[in-house]
Amino acid sequence: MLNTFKRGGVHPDDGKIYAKDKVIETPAVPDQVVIPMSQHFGAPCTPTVKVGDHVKKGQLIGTSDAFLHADIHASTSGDVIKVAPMPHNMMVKCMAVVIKADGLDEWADGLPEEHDWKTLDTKEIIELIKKAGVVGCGGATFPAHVKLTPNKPVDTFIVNGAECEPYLTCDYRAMIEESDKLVTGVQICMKALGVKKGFIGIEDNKPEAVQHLTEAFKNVPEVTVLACKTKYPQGAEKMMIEACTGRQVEPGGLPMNVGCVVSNVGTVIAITDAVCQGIPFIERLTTVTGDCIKEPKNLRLRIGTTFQEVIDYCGGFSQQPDRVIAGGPMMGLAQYQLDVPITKGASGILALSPEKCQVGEEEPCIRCGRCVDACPMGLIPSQLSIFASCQAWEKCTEYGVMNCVECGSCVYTCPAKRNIVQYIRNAKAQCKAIQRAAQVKAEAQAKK
Amino acid sequence: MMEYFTLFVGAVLINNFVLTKFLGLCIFFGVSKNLNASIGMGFAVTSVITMSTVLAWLLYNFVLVPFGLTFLRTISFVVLIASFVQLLEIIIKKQSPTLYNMWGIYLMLIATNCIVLSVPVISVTNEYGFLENLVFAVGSGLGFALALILMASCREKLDFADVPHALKGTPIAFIVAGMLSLAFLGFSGMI
Amino acid sequence: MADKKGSGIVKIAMNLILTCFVSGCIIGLVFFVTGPTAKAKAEEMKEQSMKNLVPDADKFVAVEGKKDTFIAEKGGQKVAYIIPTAPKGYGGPIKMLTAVSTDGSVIDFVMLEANETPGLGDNASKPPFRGQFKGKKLENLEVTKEKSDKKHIQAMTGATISSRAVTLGVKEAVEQAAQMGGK
Amino acid sequence: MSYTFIAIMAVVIMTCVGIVFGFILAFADKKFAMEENPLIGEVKEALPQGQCGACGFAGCAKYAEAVVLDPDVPPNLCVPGKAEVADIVAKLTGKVAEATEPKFAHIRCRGGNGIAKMAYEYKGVHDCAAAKIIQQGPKLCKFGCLGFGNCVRNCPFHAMTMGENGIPQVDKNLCTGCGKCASICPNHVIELLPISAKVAVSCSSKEVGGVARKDCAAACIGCGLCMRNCSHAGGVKVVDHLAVVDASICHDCEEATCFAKCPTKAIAALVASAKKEEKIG
Amino acid sequence: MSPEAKGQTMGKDAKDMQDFKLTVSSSPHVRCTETIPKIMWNVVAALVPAAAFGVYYFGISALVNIIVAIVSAVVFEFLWEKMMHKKITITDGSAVITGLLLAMTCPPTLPWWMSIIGSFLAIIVCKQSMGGLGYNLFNPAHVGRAGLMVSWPVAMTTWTQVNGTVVDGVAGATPLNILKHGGHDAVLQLFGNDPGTMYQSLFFGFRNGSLGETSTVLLVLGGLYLIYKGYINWQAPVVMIATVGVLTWIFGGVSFGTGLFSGDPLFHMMAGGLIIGAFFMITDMVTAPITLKGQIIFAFGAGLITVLIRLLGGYPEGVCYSILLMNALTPLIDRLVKPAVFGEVKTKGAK
Amino acid sequence: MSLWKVFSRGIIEENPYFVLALSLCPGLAVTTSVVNGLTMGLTVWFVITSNNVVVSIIRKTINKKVRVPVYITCIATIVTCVQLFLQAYAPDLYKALGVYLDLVVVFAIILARAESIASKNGIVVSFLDGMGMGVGFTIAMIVISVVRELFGNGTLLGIPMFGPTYQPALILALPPGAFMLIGFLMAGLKMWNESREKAKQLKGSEG
Ligand SMILES: Cc1cc2nc3c(=O)[nH]c(=O)nc-3n(C[C@H](O)[C@H](O)[C@H](O)COP(=O)(O)O)c2cc1C
Ligand SMILES: Cc1cc2nc3c(=O)[nH]c(=O)nc-3n(C[C@H](O)[C@H](O)[C@H](O)COP(=O)(O)O)c2cc1C
Ligand SMILES: Cc1cc2nc3c(=O)[nH]c(=O)nc-3n(C[C@H](O)[C@H](O)[C@H](O)COP(=O)(O)O)c2cc1C
Ligand SMILES: Cc1cc2nc3c(=O)[nH]c(=O)nc-3n(C[C@H](O)[C@H](O)[C@H](O)CO)c2cc1C
Ligand code: SF4
Ligand code: SF4
Ligand code: SF4
Ligand code: SF4
Ligand code: FES
Repeated sequence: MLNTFKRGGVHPDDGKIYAKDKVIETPAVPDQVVIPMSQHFGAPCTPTVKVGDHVKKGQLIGTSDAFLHADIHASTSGDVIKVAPMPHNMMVKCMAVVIKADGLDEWADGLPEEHDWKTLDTKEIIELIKKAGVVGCGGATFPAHVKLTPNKPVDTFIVNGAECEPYLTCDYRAMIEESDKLVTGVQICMKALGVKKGFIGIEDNKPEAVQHLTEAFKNVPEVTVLACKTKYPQGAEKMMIEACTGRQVEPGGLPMNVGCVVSNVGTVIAITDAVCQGIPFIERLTTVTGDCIKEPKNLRLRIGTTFQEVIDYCGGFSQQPDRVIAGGPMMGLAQYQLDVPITKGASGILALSPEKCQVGEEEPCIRCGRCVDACPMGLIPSQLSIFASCQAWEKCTEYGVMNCVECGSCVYTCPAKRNIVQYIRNAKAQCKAIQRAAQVKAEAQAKK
Repeated sequence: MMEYFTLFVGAVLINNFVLTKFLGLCIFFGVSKNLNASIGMGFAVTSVITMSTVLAWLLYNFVLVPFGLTFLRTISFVVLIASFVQLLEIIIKKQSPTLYNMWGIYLMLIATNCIVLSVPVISVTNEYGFLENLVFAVGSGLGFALALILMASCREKLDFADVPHALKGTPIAFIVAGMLSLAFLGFSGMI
Repeated sequence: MADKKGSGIVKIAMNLILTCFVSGCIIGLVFFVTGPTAKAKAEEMKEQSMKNLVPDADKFVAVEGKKDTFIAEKGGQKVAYIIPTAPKGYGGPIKMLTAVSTDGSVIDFVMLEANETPGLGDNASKPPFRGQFKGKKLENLEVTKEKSDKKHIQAMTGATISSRAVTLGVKEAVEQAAQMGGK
Repeated sequence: MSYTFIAIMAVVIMTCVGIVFGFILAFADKKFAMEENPLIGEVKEALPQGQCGACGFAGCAKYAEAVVLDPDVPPNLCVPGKAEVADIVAKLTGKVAEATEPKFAHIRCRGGNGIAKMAYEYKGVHDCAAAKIIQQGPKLCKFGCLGFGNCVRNCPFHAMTMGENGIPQVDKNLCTGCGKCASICPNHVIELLPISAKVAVSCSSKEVGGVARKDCAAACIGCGLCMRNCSHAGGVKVVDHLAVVDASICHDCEEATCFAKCPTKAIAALVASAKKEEKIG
Repeated sequence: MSPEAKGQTMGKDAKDMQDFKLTVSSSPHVRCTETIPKIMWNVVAALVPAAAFGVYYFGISALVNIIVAIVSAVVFEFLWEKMMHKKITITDGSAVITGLLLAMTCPPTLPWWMSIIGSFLAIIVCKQSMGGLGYNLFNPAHVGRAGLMVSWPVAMTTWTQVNGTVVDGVAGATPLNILKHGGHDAVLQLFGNDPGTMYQSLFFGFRNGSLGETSTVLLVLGGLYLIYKGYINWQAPVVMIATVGVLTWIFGGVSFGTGLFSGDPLFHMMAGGLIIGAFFMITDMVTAPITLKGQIIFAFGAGLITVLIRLLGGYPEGVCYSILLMNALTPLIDRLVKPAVFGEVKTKGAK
Repeated sequence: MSLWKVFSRGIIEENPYFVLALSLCPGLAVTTSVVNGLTMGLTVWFVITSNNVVVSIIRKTINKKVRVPVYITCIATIVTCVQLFLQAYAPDLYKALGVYLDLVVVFAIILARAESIASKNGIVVSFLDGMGMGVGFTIAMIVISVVRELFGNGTLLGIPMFGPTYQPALILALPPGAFMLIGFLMAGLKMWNESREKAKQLKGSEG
């Protein structure tokens, strides 16, 4: 049997044909970039530049004192023309630095600077990654330097090459086209973590990638390239860990609790760039696809390029889309404005026609249990959605709402077309608020 | 032996006190809003019925019958049970707060409830012997507990259902009880 | 201190004692007034129900050692036995009284206490079914569903169990009567 | 046994029963007497002792205990006791709000259908909080009422209805000022106003004027005309591009003038409700 | 971005873009093609062969009953939803299933007005009073049937006279009825004392009984179709039928004095409403537990109670009541039987 | 509250059966025929009224520690007297009501009214309250029993109403139908009470 997670999962139409075989392209630098100060999990950065400043490519333009943050760098050279709240693909509006490109695309002083990663020690590697502002490309945008300094013993590093989201293909292309960097990156990460075992988990609907990487890692025996069963959400990190190692992360736990660290393909490549050449995280791979995009492509994009420009580069819309999504169709966020910028976490731009994304009208749950069968986390999504719609927050907690990874498998499979994930996200927010309120109350009481 | 078994099963399932004899409905509808409460209540009812039925049986057969005072049945039973339960409650409250919280709190609710009075009354009218009386009492109590727990779990689920406004609360509980008793009819004729 | 506590107890207890005393008085009084009437009424009802069973008897003599069993007499002549049985029906035991004439044929029966379904098994106490029993002998007391079979007892539609039970009760009574007659 | 004998026995037995149980109970009561919060006893007194469990507690005693000890248990749960009992319990437990000026809920948004522009077509759960999670709600204005009626559904007194324009409306006669709606609104669109309030701002947008106006025809654009037209200095201020009424100053205002010049009518005079007037007087 | 690239695209500047409104909904943005009506109508389709056989076998009155039950169920649903200002859902097929199943579990000769009252009990009293599709605690069709059974037991146990077929002349009783009152030999006698004929008749449906319950083979085929489509689990029907088989094999002969392990499991498995109950009624997702484990417990309990009623109870058949009783237990099962949360068991074991 | 209100609230607004939902058992157990239902209603009526009066007389002399047992004794005395009278003068009815006659003693509504009204009010109020509750209870019994006897048995007061071809819906005579019927009756009264309330409010706010 193929490696996979045991419970749940669904098989949505993968839609990868649109961009699967499109070689990565790099469009010209845009006239202007909008760089939001919040592109990572953690505290937002504060701009270190002001209107009128001239900045160069790779120059630090935002940072924070908080432990959990990732520095932000200019993605091209030019003049800062605005520091103000601007549209953002994840949070409607966010403080951003707008740079009018001067077209020279000059590197900041001393960049790029070559290093031989083999001579660096762990601390130096981490410092380089931190300086480059690398965050996870898999979606959660967790600062990579934090992830690579776990405070529990770990023994396994896993590269998540599942790319289980339908339509998206940038990880796939990266695995084929940038396998050298991947090989280096994996070794860097393993060195930084001090682990001896590595896995690369790839869904078996990408046989070329499996083949290619098996070849590439021939000389790195401690790394195993694993073909996993094609089943959404194979790429969710808990599922990936189970598929690779058979270990299960307990509810509320982190991968390091079972001795693992999981990183996305793109992250590893970015780490290679950061460590070997000192290049900050200023561009990323993004898939632009969907049945409404004239020419679907895999692109290497500067952070701050707007969706509109990217779509235009791909020939614009072939038909009027019903939805434009940042990310994949299962977990991505639908956009209503196209002047939002590409951020560090933007793995895809998806334009779908009404036929492809019929969500249907929500009806009462008929308790068919399909969602229960589909949930990889062993929850009862139908009950959660009902409790949440009745605002029974304690019940939600009792039924483990916090364990939901919002993968959307339940919603995908529900014949009643219930927006379970939306209910759950609301419930999570409310439960957290209640918890916080209780905490505050307890603290106040303790003070008394 | 068999007849005791028959009597027991009959009291639990076939002639279930709530669903076919309509006794103890006030608590049945009052307490079935919450599953945990209903479990405590079921336990409390069973034990109180058992104890008070035994006491009432003794009182009836050793005091009332010899003096031809069977017409004092009702009043003496009710005073006996009310006092006994109150005594029990007072003692438990003092002696064991945990036990009190588990089922003591339900005691006063049932002290003057018709199921607790009717079991002894039915038992003496049917002229049960001591052991029969005991089996009957335990069976009736368990039957009540069963119906109560089923009902509570159903109602907890209905809390999240789109029940029409007018039917919310006790009315829909009655309808559910009707369906429960319809289902329990399946056991009829078994004995 | 102790004294005070004691008096508190007595005081509280007195409340209940007095109430019980008064209530005992009232009930005693009411019983004294109604008791005889109730007894007479009960006797009368029993007499009446037996009279209904055996209309031409004028006296009912209880049989020693057998509860609720009577011998109906007419002018000192034994005419019938009245025998209680309790066959198992659809909803539990059916308590019934059967009148059996001295020649062993059924006169009539009544259901005293039964838990049969109203409108179904309960109909056993009503004419179309009950009427069939008159004059039937031991060998005829079998239930049949054959419409043409007039010799035996026709089952009530939808209540075969009750029909069987009642018939069985009557049959037992006839058997007992035969024993007593033989005595 | 004669009837006389039986009747006398009835008296004797009943008296015996009385003696036995009277003493047992009285004794047990003394012996096992428990310290009890006297207030609980008083509340228990006030309850009907139906032991019906309709309050959701296991009997009157339990409810009395809960209502005294737990500040979150309301005094009006006893169904058979109805309002009278609720009043008594409320008084005993001090759970009535002190006699402050009654308040009512005011909706600080007029961006109903066709007035506030929509950013996108929303498909999903009809719940304000849930709709806010994705892209802050379907209106271009991210401050106003989302219009899915969480407040309406949660008003315990059925004082709210969803207006045809997609903005909830408050029936001032029914509103008790409990504030449940205000606490549930994810955009904090609802504020509680004292019923003597004379003017109110019906907008929550902190967007700068131009944007606010583009997003919604009824928005407060923060122009400050109200501020300048206020007859009592400082009755209205513009904070974050939004007019804010200072109730403490407005309280004494007889003839409100501030709202007259508002170009979008975002600030307006309130019509006092007849019933509420009575309550104060 | 290069100017010439811009020129070629449609919707070249941002202003144009905002001309059309995009849709925003919560993730995921793609959904499977399954819908409630699709599931329901497939169930109807799976039931049609057995119902059609009923019409062929029992004649026109069966057809009338089916039509009356379905139409009245749909009309009641429509009227209630209209009255309550709810969304009209009569096209989703659930009321059709209820009506159809009600008719299929009643005698073919049932007076038509009783079918209407049965539909009323099913749709209004059972289903809509608890909130409509998805909220009812009890199987509506069975509530309708059980209600009719207590109301008019005579009509509900009056079986047809079928002429010109194998069971000619044994009108007025179903095999289970005969078993209850006459013992196993009487049943065999019915089929000419040939067990082969008996099993054959039971298998193909040439026997007396409720309108749609007789044809084992067609019902099983319908059930297999639903299993194939993934609408029902195979475990539940199998467990229920197996439970009945095993228990009747062990205890079925006791009351005829032949001792343990002398029952006729094949007969019990094919007689009565077991097959239709196992494939179409305990699988009603609304009234059964939501987890597979729960469904298996449900099926086992239903089988157990069925046997209890068949062997000991006042009724010859117990499927209807056993399912209703298990429906009552469903909320409890759902509370107690939950799937293992990811990671929970493993860590417990490890630590 | 006016005395009329004291009396009349028991009939609809605070109907002890349908609204307060107290003493539910008799409404199902003895309502298979109108005669039985009516007798039970009248019995309760009598007991609740006389007990209210008795309690309001003795309320000042009772120590509150033994209040409940004393009240119960009062009720039980009255009920026993009723039993004795029925036994003597209407033995058929006595038999028909069976164990439920004993149970009148523990009907929550009687104790509840004794505690909440009679132990705090004078004779007149207690009496009127008892009367009102009694009427409300009796009406509830009658309504339920009329429906059940009429449709469940085809008769009213024992007289056939629909002719011999009528096939009674036994479900109404049996427990399931009784439960469901009362459920719907309760819902109906709830709807009615609410619409009346609303109408009152509307009037109030207009005036
Ligand atoms: C509050 C929080 C703290 C975390 N702390 C760590 C950490 O200390 N070490 C680590 O390796 N990852 C840490 N993570 C990252 C998670 O392991 C995971 O990579 C991240 O949540 C993204 O996962 P996803 O894309 O599957 O959602 C943390 C995540 C969260 C939410
Ligand atoms: C439902 C779900 C699906 C995911 N699918 C993928 C995926 O296909 N590929 C991927 O790299 N990360 C995926 N992730 C994110 C991973 O859980 C994890 O955050 C990521 O691999 C960590 O690497 P990063 O920190 O480098 O992003 C998914 C997360 C979830 C919750
Ligand atoms: C609610 C209900 C009550 C019943 N009551 C009785 C009854 O009192 N007596 C009886 O013999 N059968 C009763 N039955 C019917 C039996 O279950 C069984 O079907 C019947 O006795 C078979 O009789 P038949 O052979 O005449 O059809 C009742 C059925 C139901 C549904
Ligand atoms: C597999 C399956 C089985 C069903 N079985 C029944 C049934 O036994 N009785 C019924 O009334 N409806 C049945 N339905 C229809 C529907 O679920 C039913 O009307 C709901 O119980 C009403 O809320 C079934 C539906 C499906 C998909
Ligand atoms: S979104 Fe949450 S509940 Fe739904 S399947 Fe995924 S983990 Fe389970
Ligand atoms: S898949 Fe949908 S309809 Fe089925 S149980 Fe889950 S929420 Fe309910
Ligand atoms: S006021 Fe608030 S809660 Fe009410 S509808 Fe508007 S957004 Fe929702
Ligand atoms: S929730 Fe409270 S404050 Fe809001 S409208 Fe209702 S009664 Fe008024
Ligand atoms: S429990 Fe209240 S009357 Fe029976």
